[in-house]
Amino acid sequence: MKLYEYEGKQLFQKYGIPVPPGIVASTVEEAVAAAEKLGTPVVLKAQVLVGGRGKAGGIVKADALNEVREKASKLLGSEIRGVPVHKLLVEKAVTIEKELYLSITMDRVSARPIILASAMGGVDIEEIAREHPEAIVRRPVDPLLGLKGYEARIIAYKLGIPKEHLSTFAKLLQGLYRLFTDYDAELAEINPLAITDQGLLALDSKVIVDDNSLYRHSDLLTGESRAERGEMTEYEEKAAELGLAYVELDGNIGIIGNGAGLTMATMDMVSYYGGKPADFLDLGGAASHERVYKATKFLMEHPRVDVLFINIFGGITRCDEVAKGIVEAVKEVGAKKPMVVKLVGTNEEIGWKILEEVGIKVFKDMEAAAQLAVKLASEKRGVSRDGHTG
Amino acid sequence: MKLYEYEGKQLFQKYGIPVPPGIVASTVEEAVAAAEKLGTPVVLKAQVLVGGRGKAGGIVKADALNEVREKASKLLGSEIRGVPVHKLLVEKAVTIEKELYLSITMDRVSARPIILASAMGGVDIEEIAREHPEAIVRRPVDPLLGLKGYEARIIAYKLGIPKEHLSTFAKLLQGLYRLFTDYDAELAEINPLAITDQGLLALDSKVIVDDNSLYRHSDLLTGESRAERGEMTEYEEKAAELGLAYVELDGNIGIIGNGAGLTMATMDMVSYYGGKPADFLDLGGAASHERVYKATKFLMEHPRVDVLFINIFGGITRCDEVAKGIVEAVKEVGAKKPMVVKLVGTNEEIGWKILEEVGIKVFKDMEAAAQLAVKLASEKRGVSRDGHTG
Amino acid sequence: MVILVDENTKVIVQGITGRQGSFHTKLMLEYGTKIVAGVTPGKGGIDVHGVPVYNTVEEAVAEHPDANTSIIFVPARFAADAVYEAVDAGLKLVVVITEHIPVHDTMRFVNYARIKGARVVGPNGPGVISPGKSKVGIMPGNAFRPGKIGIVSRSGTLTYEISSALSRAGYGQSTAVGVGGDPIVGTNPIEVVKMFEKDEDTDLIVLIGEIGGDIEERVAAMVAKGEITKPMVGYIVGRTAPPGKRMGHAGAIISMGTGRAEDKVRALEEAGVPVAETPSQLVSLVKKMLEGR
Amino acid sequence: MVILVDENTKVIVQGITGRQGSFHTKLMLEYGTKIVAGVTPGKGGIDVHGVPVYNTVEEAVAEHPDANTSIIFVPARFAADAVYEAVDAGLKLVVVITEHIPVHDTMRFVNYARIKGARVVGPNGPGVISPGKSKVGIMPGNAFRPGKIGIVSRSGTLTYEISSALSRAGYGQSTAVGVGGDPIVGTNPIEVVKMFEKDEDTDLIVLIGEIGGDIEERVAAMVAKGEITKPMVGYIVGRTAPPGKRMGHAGAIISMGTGRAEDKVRALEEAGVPVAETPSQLVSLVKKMLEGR
Repeated sequence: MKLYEYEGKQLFQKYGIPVPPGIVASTVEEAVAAAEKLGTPVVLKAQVLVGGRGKAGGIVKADALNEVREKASKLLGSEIRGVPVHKLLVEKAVTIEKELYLSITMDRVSARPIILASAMGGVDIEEIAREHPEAIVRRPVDPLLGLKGYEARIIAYKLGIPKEHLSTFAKLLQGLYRLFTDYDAELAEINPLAITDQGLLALDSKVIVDDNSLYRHSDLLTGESRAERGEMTEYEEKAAELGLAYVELDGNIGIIGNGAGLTMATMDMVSYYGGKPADFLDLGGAASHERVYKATKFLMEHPRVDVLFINIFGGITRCDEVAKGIVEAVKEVGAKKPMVVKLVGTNEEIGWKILEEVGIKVFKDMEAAAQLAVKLASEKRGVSRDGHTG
Repeated sequence: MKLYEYEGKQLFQKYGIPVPPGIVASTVEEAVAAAEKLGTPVVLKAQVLVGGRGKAGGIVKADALNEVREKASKLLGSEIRGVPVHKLLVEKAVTIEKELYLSITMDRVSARPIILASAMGGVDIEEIAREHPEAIVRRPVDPLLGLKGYEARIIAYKLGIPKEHLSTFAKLLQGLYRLFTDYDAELAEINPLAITDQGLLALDSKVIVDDNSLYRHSDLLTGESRAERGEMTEYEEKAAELGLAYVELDGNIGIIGNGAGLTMATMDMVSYYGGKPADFLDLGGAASHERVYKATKFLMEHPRVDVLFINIFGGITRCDEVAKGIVEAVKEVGAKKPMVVKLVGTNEEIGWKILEEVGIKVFKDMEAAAQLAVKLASEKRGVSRDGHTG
Repeated sequence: MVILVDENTKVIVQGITGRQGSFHTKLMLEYGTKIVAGVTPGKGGIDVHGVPVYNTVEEAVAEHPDANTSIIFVPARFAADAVYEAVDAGLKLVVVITEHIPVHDTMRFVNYARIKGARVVGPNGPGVISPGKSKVGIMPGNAFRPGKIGIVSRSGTLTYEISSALSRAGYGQSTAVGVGGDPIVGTNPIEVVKMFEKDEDTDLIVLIGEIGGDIEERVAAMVAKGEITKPMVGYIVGRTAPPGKRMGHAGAIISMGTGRAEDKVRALEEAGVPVAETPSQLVSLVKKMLEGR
Repeated sequence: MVILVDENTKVIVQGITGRQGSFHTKLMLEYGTKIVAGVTPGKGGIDVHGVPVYNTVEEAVAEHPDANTSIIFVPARFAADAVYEAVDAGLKLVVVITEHIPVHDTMRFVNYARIKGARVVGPNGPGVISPGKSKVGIMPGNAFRPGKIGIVSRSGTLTYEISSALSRAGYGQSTAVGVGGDPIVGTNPIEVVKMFEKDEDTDLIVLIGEIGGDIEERVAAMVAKGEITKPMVGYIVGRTAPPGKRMGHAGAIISMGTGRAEDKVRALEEAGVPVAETPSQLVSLVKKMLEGR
């Protein structure tokens, strides 16, 4: 789960990481009141969970209250990269002397948390990594021991933090590390971490919490849905409620696979043969017929899906269960959309029989099946276009 | 710092360790009100930091409110083993099916926390250890990892905890372990941990917090002094304020040494030659003349001290500094009490000269010095007795 | 020789009385895996498919001192504790099937196991199979057959699909390792590839990768440096996955500028490792490399 | 051979710019100890008594790769961090002088050092001296002289008193180790006694114990079992200490039925280790044991 900037900054404060004085506002009046309380100039920051918010006009400075009113009116209700702005963070403006980059994430190779830091902040870490890889300090941390004070100091020395900010920096980094572990973060990022006229300040926050750990972080659950937060599409949220691992894409071939790897392979193959996947939908292991039924129905009812391509390798999953689920869905929804099924493995012959009885053609080879799905989809688009023009 | 039972139980609740419903009362009226709120029968428990409170009459059951009034009146203001009772813990009485023992302390050999548990609770662990050593389960814990759930379960199985209490016990023990580490405890003990009609309950608490860690546990500091809590004598508290490591004893030979080992050796030697030490007072390392002055003056003014025996090995501590401090004290207080000084080591000759100038005899051999101190003390007692009888 | 598991592997199943644990115990026994004991707290004394169940791993190991491996089916919230229990009991290989384990838990138990000299495989993976010798996992045994191909994969089903295609084409497997779909796993493909390089029963390595992280790039770098000399064929899925989205596996995500399939494919190809675009291509590439030798 | 420190000991002083650190650096240098660097965060670049100072141990070790030992004088709140820094930088002996370190901190860093193969001596102790070779501690050098007596002690000053009495009587010391007065120490007397048993430069062991814990009883048990064969003389202080009271040292306390001096004396005597009642008796016992051989 991604946290909004203001949520991340609330955690920052809890862990002793200094942030500029700020107030969250949901209306123009609240924004003006906040600015009045903080004192102008202020910065208005759209609270949306998309990258490149600054470049898209989501962060603006306002020098006086009437400017706050005017700019807050513009921002609230507008869209930043397609995401509606419901909240602003109104922050007291500070004078920036220098911008640093600081984050903690997970290093897959060492299986440890890793601190990434750079004296070149304010831009994406990807950009620093690409253009000045030598400017990034990387230090893995022993997750059993945590970040020791001396390690934080070593990073401060490597970044060339001025003496007067050294101990603040070390404490701040230790706070960030504790936040990272206490909140099961996948990423805890401060960019920029700025040296300002008010001392060291975290000017932005980016915190992503491991979804698998949310059961132990009930304080983060605001009641707002993932769709409302802009983290999922409406269909993704619906699929999540059905317990399906689903990612919406912009093509028209609905994809169902069992296993994430096989499902991605299916998407890739459709694309390889010139088609466009409408989604990633992984049934997971040992899928029951109910699960297959739900998934099939879900995609058959999805407006963007023109053709369904179901690709199953029956290992622990039984092909007869899969076939039963497909048939249940088809019977309920009707076979409005063409369907291509590849089904091999455990109990494959029973499965084939079940499907053939309702007239669904079954493949044993996923490549042949992919080719057919692509062909059907392009025909369907043709028909559909004809329909519109006719 | 030792915590009162009710303080320990407050921590228990914070860590999910179930305790009987209870209310602290400082007056008889409060005790009656508490009993009314809890519902009788209740148990009244004197909040004093001494062992054997139960046997000394500090824990009584009251079946009705008039009995609460009567017994609370008796307890409040009385003394339990010499310690005045200022507070009672009024607890709802429970029916005990079985009493267990559970504690976490530090194991000096493995340098790890160690869990001690026994199915024979309700008596001192010393007694169990002496009479049924085989009935104690001991399990050291890796302090870097903490107590894992499976370890708590293993202990539960070894104690023969009934199935219905297994998971409560494991959670309770993990809570106790977290309390032990979070609060830097030297000891966290539940005795008895009882299986009752209300489930598993911690019926008593004994928590000792490492004094060296108190700077990070400001929530434990109540403003009550250590003397008021009955943890120190008045003189011990005074010495602590002066920064002296001092323990009051019941003899009449005042002892000052530098280094805990040497000071204990001095006490032992005095006793070996038939004398009785009035205290343990360790100047610590590299003692300055101010420190020596303070310590000397403190003991010269102590009513129970008849003779002063100062035993110094000057290593890093300089003998001239020690001599200077002694002379300052003697000059201020006057040489009312005989003084025996053993002083060897760095700058010893300067030290001897300083002391001899004011007429203080100096020894190089601690045994000869100890013998003299004992002799002087017995004479003094003689004089003092004469004085009384004369 | 094969890697990780073989005929000397003696398994304890943690969470043996659960639905999954019990079902796969049966399948592993049928495959011929030597399962010596099961563990479920509070269920000690019963047996599951003839396997005796204990309350604790400590007890199971005391009764079955030849046990050397654990496979874990316990729910995510209790899985970390189960790993500690296995490692502390002295088991040297711990295969974690459980998915949805918080990744910070995984980081800690993986590092703990390392200190104690134990190896974790998984979590969120199908386990390990050395066909004909031992299966410590949930893969369908009939998709594999003994041979000389070492497979390391971040995916489950895709691996079965590919190994069964390889098997049909006459290319059996020495060992197939599903490292698991989480971002942090106990044994990553780099380590598995190194094991295959040393394994005399492995002639060719199949690396099945996916988006997320840069482990495949690092394998490519090892090949480029000559640290891996055995022939290798790659297959990377997720070419069509959008950045910032998790594709089923928690670890399958393009983020912070790393993890793109195209970068992995390029790195491997530049190191001389041919990369297939489809499973059937992969089989052809294996054929070509082995016959070309 | 001696134990723990000798002429190859190359020391880094952590907290070198503090009052104590600076003072004892001077005394150690005067004694002949090889001090290669000092560390105080933020003070890198200066020197103390000719010893170069660095901001971090990592840096100091990079510049002085022969460093193998650290002595720590930093305040209690920062001492644990200093130990981690020394251990992580690869130093294999860490002598902690600092007192008042929270004992949970000590438990953690002692266990961490063990995992990393480093040894901690202390905290709250005088350190280690191998007379004539190296002094890594705060003991007065002139109380010691080279010889064949190994001293292990929980006390500082009492050790100086006894070693100077032994020295005067002609009995020099191989090594004297002050293990520290805290309940938990990095190296306990059991371990030191074992080292002396193996050390060819040590002929006789003097064990100076005090109330608290049961380490002395465990040493006695080792002697009784024949695991320690060298002659040993004991001295236990605190016979007159009341139970439940800390006698200066955090570790010197009789509690929960253990730690009484009388139990320690009895255990040693039953194991055949004579126990002195005064320092002069101790010297006589040493004399008797060595001449009796």
